[in-house]
Amino acid sequence: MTTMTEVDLTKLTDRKLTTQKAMAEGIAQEMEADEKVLVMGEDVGVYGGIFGSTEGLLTKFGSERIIDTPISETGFIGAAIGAALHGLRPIAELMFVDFFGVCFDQIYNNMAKIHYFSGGNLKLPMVLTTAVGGGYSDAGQHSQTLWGTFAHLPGMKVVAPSNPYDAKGLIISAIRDDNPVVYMFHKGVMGLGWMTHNPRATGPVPEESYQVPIGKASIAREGTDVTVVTISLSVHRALDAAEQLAGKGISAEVIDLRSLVPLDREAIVKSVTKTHRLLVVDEDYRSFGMTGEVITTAVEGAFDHLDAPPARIAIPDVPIPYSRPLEQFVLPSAAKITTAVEQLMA
Amino acid sequence: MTTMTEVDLTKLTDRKLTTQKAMAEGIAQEMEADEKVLVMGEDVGVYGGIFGSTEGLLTKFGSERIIDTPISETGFIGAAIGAALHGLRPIAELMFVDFFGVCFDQIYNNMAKIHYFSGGNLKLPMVLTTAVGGGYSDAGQHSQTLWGTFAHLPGMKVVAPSNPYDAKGLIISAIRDDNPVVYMFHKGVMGLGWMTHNPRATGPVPEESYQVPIGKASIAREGTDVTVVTISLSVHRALDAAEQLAGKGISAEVIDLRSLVPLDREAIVKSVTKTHRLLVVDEDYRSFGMTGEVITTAVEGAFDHLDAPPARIAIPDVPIPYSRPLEQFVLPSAAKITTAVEQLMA
Amino acid sequence: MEVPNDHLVWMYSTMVKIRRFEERIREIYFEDKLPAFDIAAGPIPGEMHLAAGQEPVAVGVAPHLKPGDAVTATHRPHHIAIAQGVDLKKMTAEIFGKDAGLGHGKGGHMHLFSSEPSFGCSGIIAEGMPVAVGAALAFKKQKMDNVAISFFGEGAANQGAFHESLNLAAVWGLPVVFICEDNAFAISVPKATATAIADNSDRAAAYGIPGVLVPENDPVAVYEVAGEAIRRARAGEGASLIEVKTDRLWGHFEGDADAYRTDAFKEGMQTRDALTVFPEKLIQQGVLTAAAIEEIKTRMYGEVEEAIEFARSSTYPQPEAALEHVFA
Amino acid sequence: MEVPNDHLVWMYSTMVKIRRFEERIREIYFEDKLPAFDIAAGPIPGEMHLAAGQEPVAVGVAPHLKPGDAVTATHRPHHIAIAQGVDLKKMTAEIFGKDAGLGHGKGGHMHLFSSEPSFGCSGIIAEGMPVAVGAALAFKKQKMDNVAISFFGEGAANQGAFHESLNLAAVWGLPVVFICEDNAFAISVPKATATAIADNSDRAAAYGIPGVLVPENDPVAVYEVAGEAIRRARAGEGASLIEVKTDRLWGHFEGDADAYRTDAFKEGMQTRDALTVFPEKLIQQGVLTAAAIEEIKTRMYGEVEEAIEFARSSTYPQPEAALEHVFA
Ligand SMILES: Cc1ncc(C[n+]2csc(CCOP(=O)(O)OP(=O)(O)O)c2C)c(N)n1
Ligand SMILES: Cc1ncc(C[n+]2csc(CCOP(=O)(O)OP(=O)(O)O)c2C)c(N)n1
Ligand SMILES: [Mg+2]
Ligand SMILES: [Mg+2]
Repeated sequence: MTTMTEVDLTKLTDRKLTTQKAMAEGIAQEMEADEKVLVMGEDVGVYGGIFGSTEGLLTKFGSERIIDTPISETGFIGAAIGAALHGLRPIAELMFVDFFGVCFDQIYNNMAKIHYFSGGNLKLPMVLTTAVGGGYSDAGQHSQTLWGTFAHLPGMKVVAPSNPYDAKGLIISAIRDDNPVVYMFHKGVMGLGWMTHNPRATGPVPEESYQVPIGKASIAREGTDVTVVTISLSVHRALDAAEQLAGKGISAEVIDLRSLVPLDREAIVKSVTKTHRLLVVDEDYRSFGMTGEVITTAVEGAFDHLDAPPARIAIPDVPIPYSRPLEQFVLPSAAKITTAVEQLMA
Repeated sequence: MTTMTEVDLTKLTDRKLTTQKAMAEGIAQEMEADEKVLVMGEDVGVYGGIFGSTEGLLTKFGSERIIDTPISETGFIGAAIGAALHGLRPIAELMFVDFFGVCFDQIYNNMAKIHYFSGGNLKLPMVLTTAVGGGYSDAGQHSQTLWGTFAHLPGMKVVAPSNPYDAKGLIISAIRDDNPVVYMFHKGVMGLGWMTHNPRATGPVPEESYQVPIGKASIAREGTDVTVVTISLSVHRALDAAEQLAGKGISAEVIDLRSLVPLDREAIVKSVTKTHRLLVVDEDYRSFGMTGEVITTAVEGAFDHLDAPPARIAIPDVPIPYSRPLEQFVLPSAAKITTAVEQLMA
Repeated sequence: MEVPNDHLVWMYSTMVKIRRFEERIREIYFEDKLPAFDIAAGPIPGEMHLAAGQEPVAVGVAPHLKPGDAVTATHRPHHIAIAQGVDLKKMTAEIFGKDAGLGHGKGGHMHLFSSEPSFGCSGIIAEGMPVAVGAALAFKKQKMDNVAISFFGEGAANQGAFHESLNLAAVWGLPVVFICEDNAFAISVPKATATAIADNSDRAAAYGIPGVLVPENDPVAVYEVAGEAIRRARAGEGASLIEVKTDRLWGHFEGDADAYRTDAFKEGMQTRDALTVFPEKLIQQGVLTAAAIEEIKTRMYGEVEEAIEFARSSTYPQPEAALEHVFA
Repeated sequence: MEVPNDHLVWMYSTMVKIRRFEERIREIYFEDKLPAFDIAAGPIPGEMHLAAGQEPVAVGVAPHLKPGDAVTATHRPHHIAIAQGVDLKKMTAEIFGKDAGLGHGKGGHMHLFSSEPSFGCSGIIAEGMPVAVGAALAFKKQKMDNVAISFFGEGAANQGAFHESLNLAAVWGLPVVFICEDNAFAISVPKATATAIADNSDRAAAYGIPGVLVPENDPVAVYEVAGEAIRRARAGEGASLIEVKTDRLWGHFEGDADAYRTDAFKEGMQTRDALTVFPEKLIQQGVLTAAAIEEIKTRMYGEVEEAIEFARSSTYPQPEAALEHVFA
């Protein structure tokens, strides 16, 4: 487990980027370093990715390596698998994770299993990038995170950065990994000009290439009274809550999982052992997902240290509604986290 | 929560059927009662369903109502949705749940959400039947249960019977339900002549039509020392283990969830409150699935009653391997349950 | 096929209504979003896919529909819904996220569902195609003479669901008509780089059903071709595929800089805009006068304004209503 | 296309090897499963899809392949793998679930993966089609003159992945050849009730690529058509689609009562069995003598027996090995 503090010290930089630019920069640097890397997906070319994940890449690398595809996710993600088996290191972009249902067979049954079926003989160095998350009224087929669904099925690593530094370091690690990695970027952490302004979406990013390890959580904020485990945009919500809580004399430790597969169980157990209290915050559906897994991990590893039953905040098992008051009602928020922590401390 | 004891008393019958015949009988009775019910799927006609779920139905109801489809799961499951919106009550069979990846969009994004998107105005009375489970060396694309994946996503009920009585009662309830219901039948509970003989796959089934409530667990065996929560074929494994444990002086209560959505949380909490110990057994992948959800439910509802950290047995986050010793190593078994319970009691 | 005058007038009037609706939604969409555009803000948040330019497809089909017929549309649904006669007030209220909306605010602009007339749309490419096949199956099984219409974009014609739907409809002989709105672009991706052949109507041969190209964005041309396909379907003669070359006048969604289409291309669309060309023809043919056109505009604008007024003045759903309607 | 004699002899020999392999697997499959058939028992458990009857497709294609070419096959993969020269011992050991198998026993008969030659198969209908497209993409990007071959059944041609794969291959001009093995049935479902047109080769027109029908189950006919398609692909002229009318002699999987096919149909297949017809032709043409045929059989049977012996005498993987190879 690396702490942000360590990172900030070792990688001190004045250079600030949005998460979106950091991600695109990571891809560009890997494409420069390795001509086997290429990107395929809908609107990754002249459009630069609907959420900017491939901004500027077409100009830099041309249409031979930045390939706009038809709306054929089964076709082009399956093609990425074939290309990965035959010498390339493709990045395939699924525009919104919500679309996984039209192509999941290629992802979970093929991409994730070929290495295993081959008894380790074949390798699949590919990255599946995909946008996740809601909060801007894009309704039930464009607002899901679904990382619990991906993390449940073996054979693919699953990462989701919460900030520009991790976004660049994780995409580089994902591209260099010899395994399939699903890289989920929340639209709300990207720092896009056309989304609600999010100051945490801009931050220091070293110009040189670097990696953030897959499978390692980070301590986004240290604390002693309660552990808040979360990922992606909800790290921001948790940090906002932790600030509010600090004002009330409660010291919350915020763990940014960064990866769901592999899951850094040690980091969870260690923090809970210290704080004795756990809140899990997730923007995925509540049941049969991340919250249950993290709580179970804490119970398995720190049962005797828990002073109260762990609590959770997640989408309450309803599709994401469109209308603003409805959507805000089901999403995690700093206010909800603050309240839940206060209840945990009571 | 209904107990099997109650059921046996009220529905006393000498008539024994396999689970497969009980399921097919339930469909047949509903088709006789309601001409709007029809079945579509691959090999549901002259073949009678690869696992016999529609045995005899073609002869009884003809090819107008028992419809063999092309290998177009997106097409025919989507068509079932359209048909359900326009006056029919279709049953669509996905031959193996493992194939869900080619058609999941229609299932989780469309079937499961139309009622919600329409603000309750449109109803989708349809059933998706599908075979699950391994244990006979059918390898990694034909042996999964995946119920955790379905249960994680809101808008569809999810049931999985463990015995003939429930199989008939649940399929009838599913067909009569005005919501989409995913009905998952484990190949190992069907009592098929060409699978390893399973005495628990044959049992009393009343001839008349009856319902088993969706969302209610049953106590498959009462006990006082430890609660084993599970579903489908693993209920058999747990019952076998409970017998062995009884010989060692340990009284295990076995809860057959029967439904994952809605999940009978009350039944879990009630039993754990009584026994103070919990083991969850699942034939789905371990992480981000059923075991975490059930353990979290117990922790949320019975934290102060737990004398030991809850334990779990599930597929250890690997694809299901083909070779017998490998597959047996990853599957739950009575022996593993016995050992885990003994550890829990220590 | 002779087009009766009342149909011509209805088509034009409905085109006016659709265009006005899209223009007004566009204006309102930007309310409270500027100066720094924020997609989450304003009376209409989220993505907004408007169909200005594609009116001819919608109005050319609708006159052939009758009660009970089913329509499935796409992420760009307004023109189709309006032409089919979906309650404009409730539809607008849904787009505004209001409780009086078709889905009590749960669905939004990509998830408009109505039972009478039977209309549905979705945010996933080609998702509605199999659903239309299923509606047609239900009609056939219940011996009704209704038809199902599936609208989809030319980009959707490369999605697996297209293939499965057409094959199913053909092999089961179902009363369904597939109508491809070819606006030459799927977001920024031109058809030529995405689709291996020029005309999707030629793909009908892969299913042994009629495939007809409507080469111009003209309501009468659509009317004629759709009329024949719907007649066939109703008569039990099976499915058809139609491709209409049409124009998306604006960006893919509102806020799209639309930098991937050349100025020449955009000007071409303006020149041939059916909202200008069609009424001129109708005047020439003596079907309408300039005065009648003004009267139509006034009436249609009024209807649109009324719907918007209804939506604006409606209340938002209670937040906790988010928990309702997961199950019936 | 002239077929050189050594290719004729190779094709016949390989057909003999395949048939013998399938027959022996079939025998062994039933070991320890009877009298009450138990799919989980015996030296080869699980589902078993054998390709007896479909040898001509496999052997007609393989002579045109060269090192580095990629092949993807289906749930019925043995004939293709053997013809391509996948290590027979390792393949057999995999089918027996042994540690010496291609996948150390993890994959089994539906998941045979080899890197040299590059072969893969899968248990999901049409799953290998996009993968072949991707292999071809990699060849093109890396300026290699290799080709990818995707085999699939006529049932798979109604799966969305078929459509997406062909369109992608065509629009990107990739060196891939799609070969449909039309054995007229998808398990119990006859092609006629599942596929809207008679010949899938006609579907090539939907992608603007050549589509060729091989109307008889004859290795030479396949050889000629496949040769031309592979030549085109290698020369950078793009993708092709071929459909071969072939025969699945046995049930869909072992244990299948095969009650859905008439006796007449089954007898017809026996009569035209290429394993009988083809050697007769070769004798007539003076390519082979009866003695040579006997020699071939002895040799091929020997190879098969050796592979089976290897598999039988190999050890099972350690149970805990199940936990390895999830990640590299
Ligand atoms: C399965 C899926 N893939 C991708 C998208 C993202 N997407 C939304 S609209 C669109 C373009 C659709 O093009 P077309 O079908 O031609 O319709 P048009 O927008 O031109 O009306 C894309 C790629 C989606 N919604 N669903
Ligand atoms: C997506 C998917 N749907 C269904 C199946 C079940 N299934 C296995 S083989 C088969 C029939 C395949 O027919 P065809 O493609 O003609 O190949 P054949 O068996 O005749 O060689 C079916 C339906 C599957 N494996 N994958
Ligand atoms: Mg378009
Ligand atoms: Mg076949």
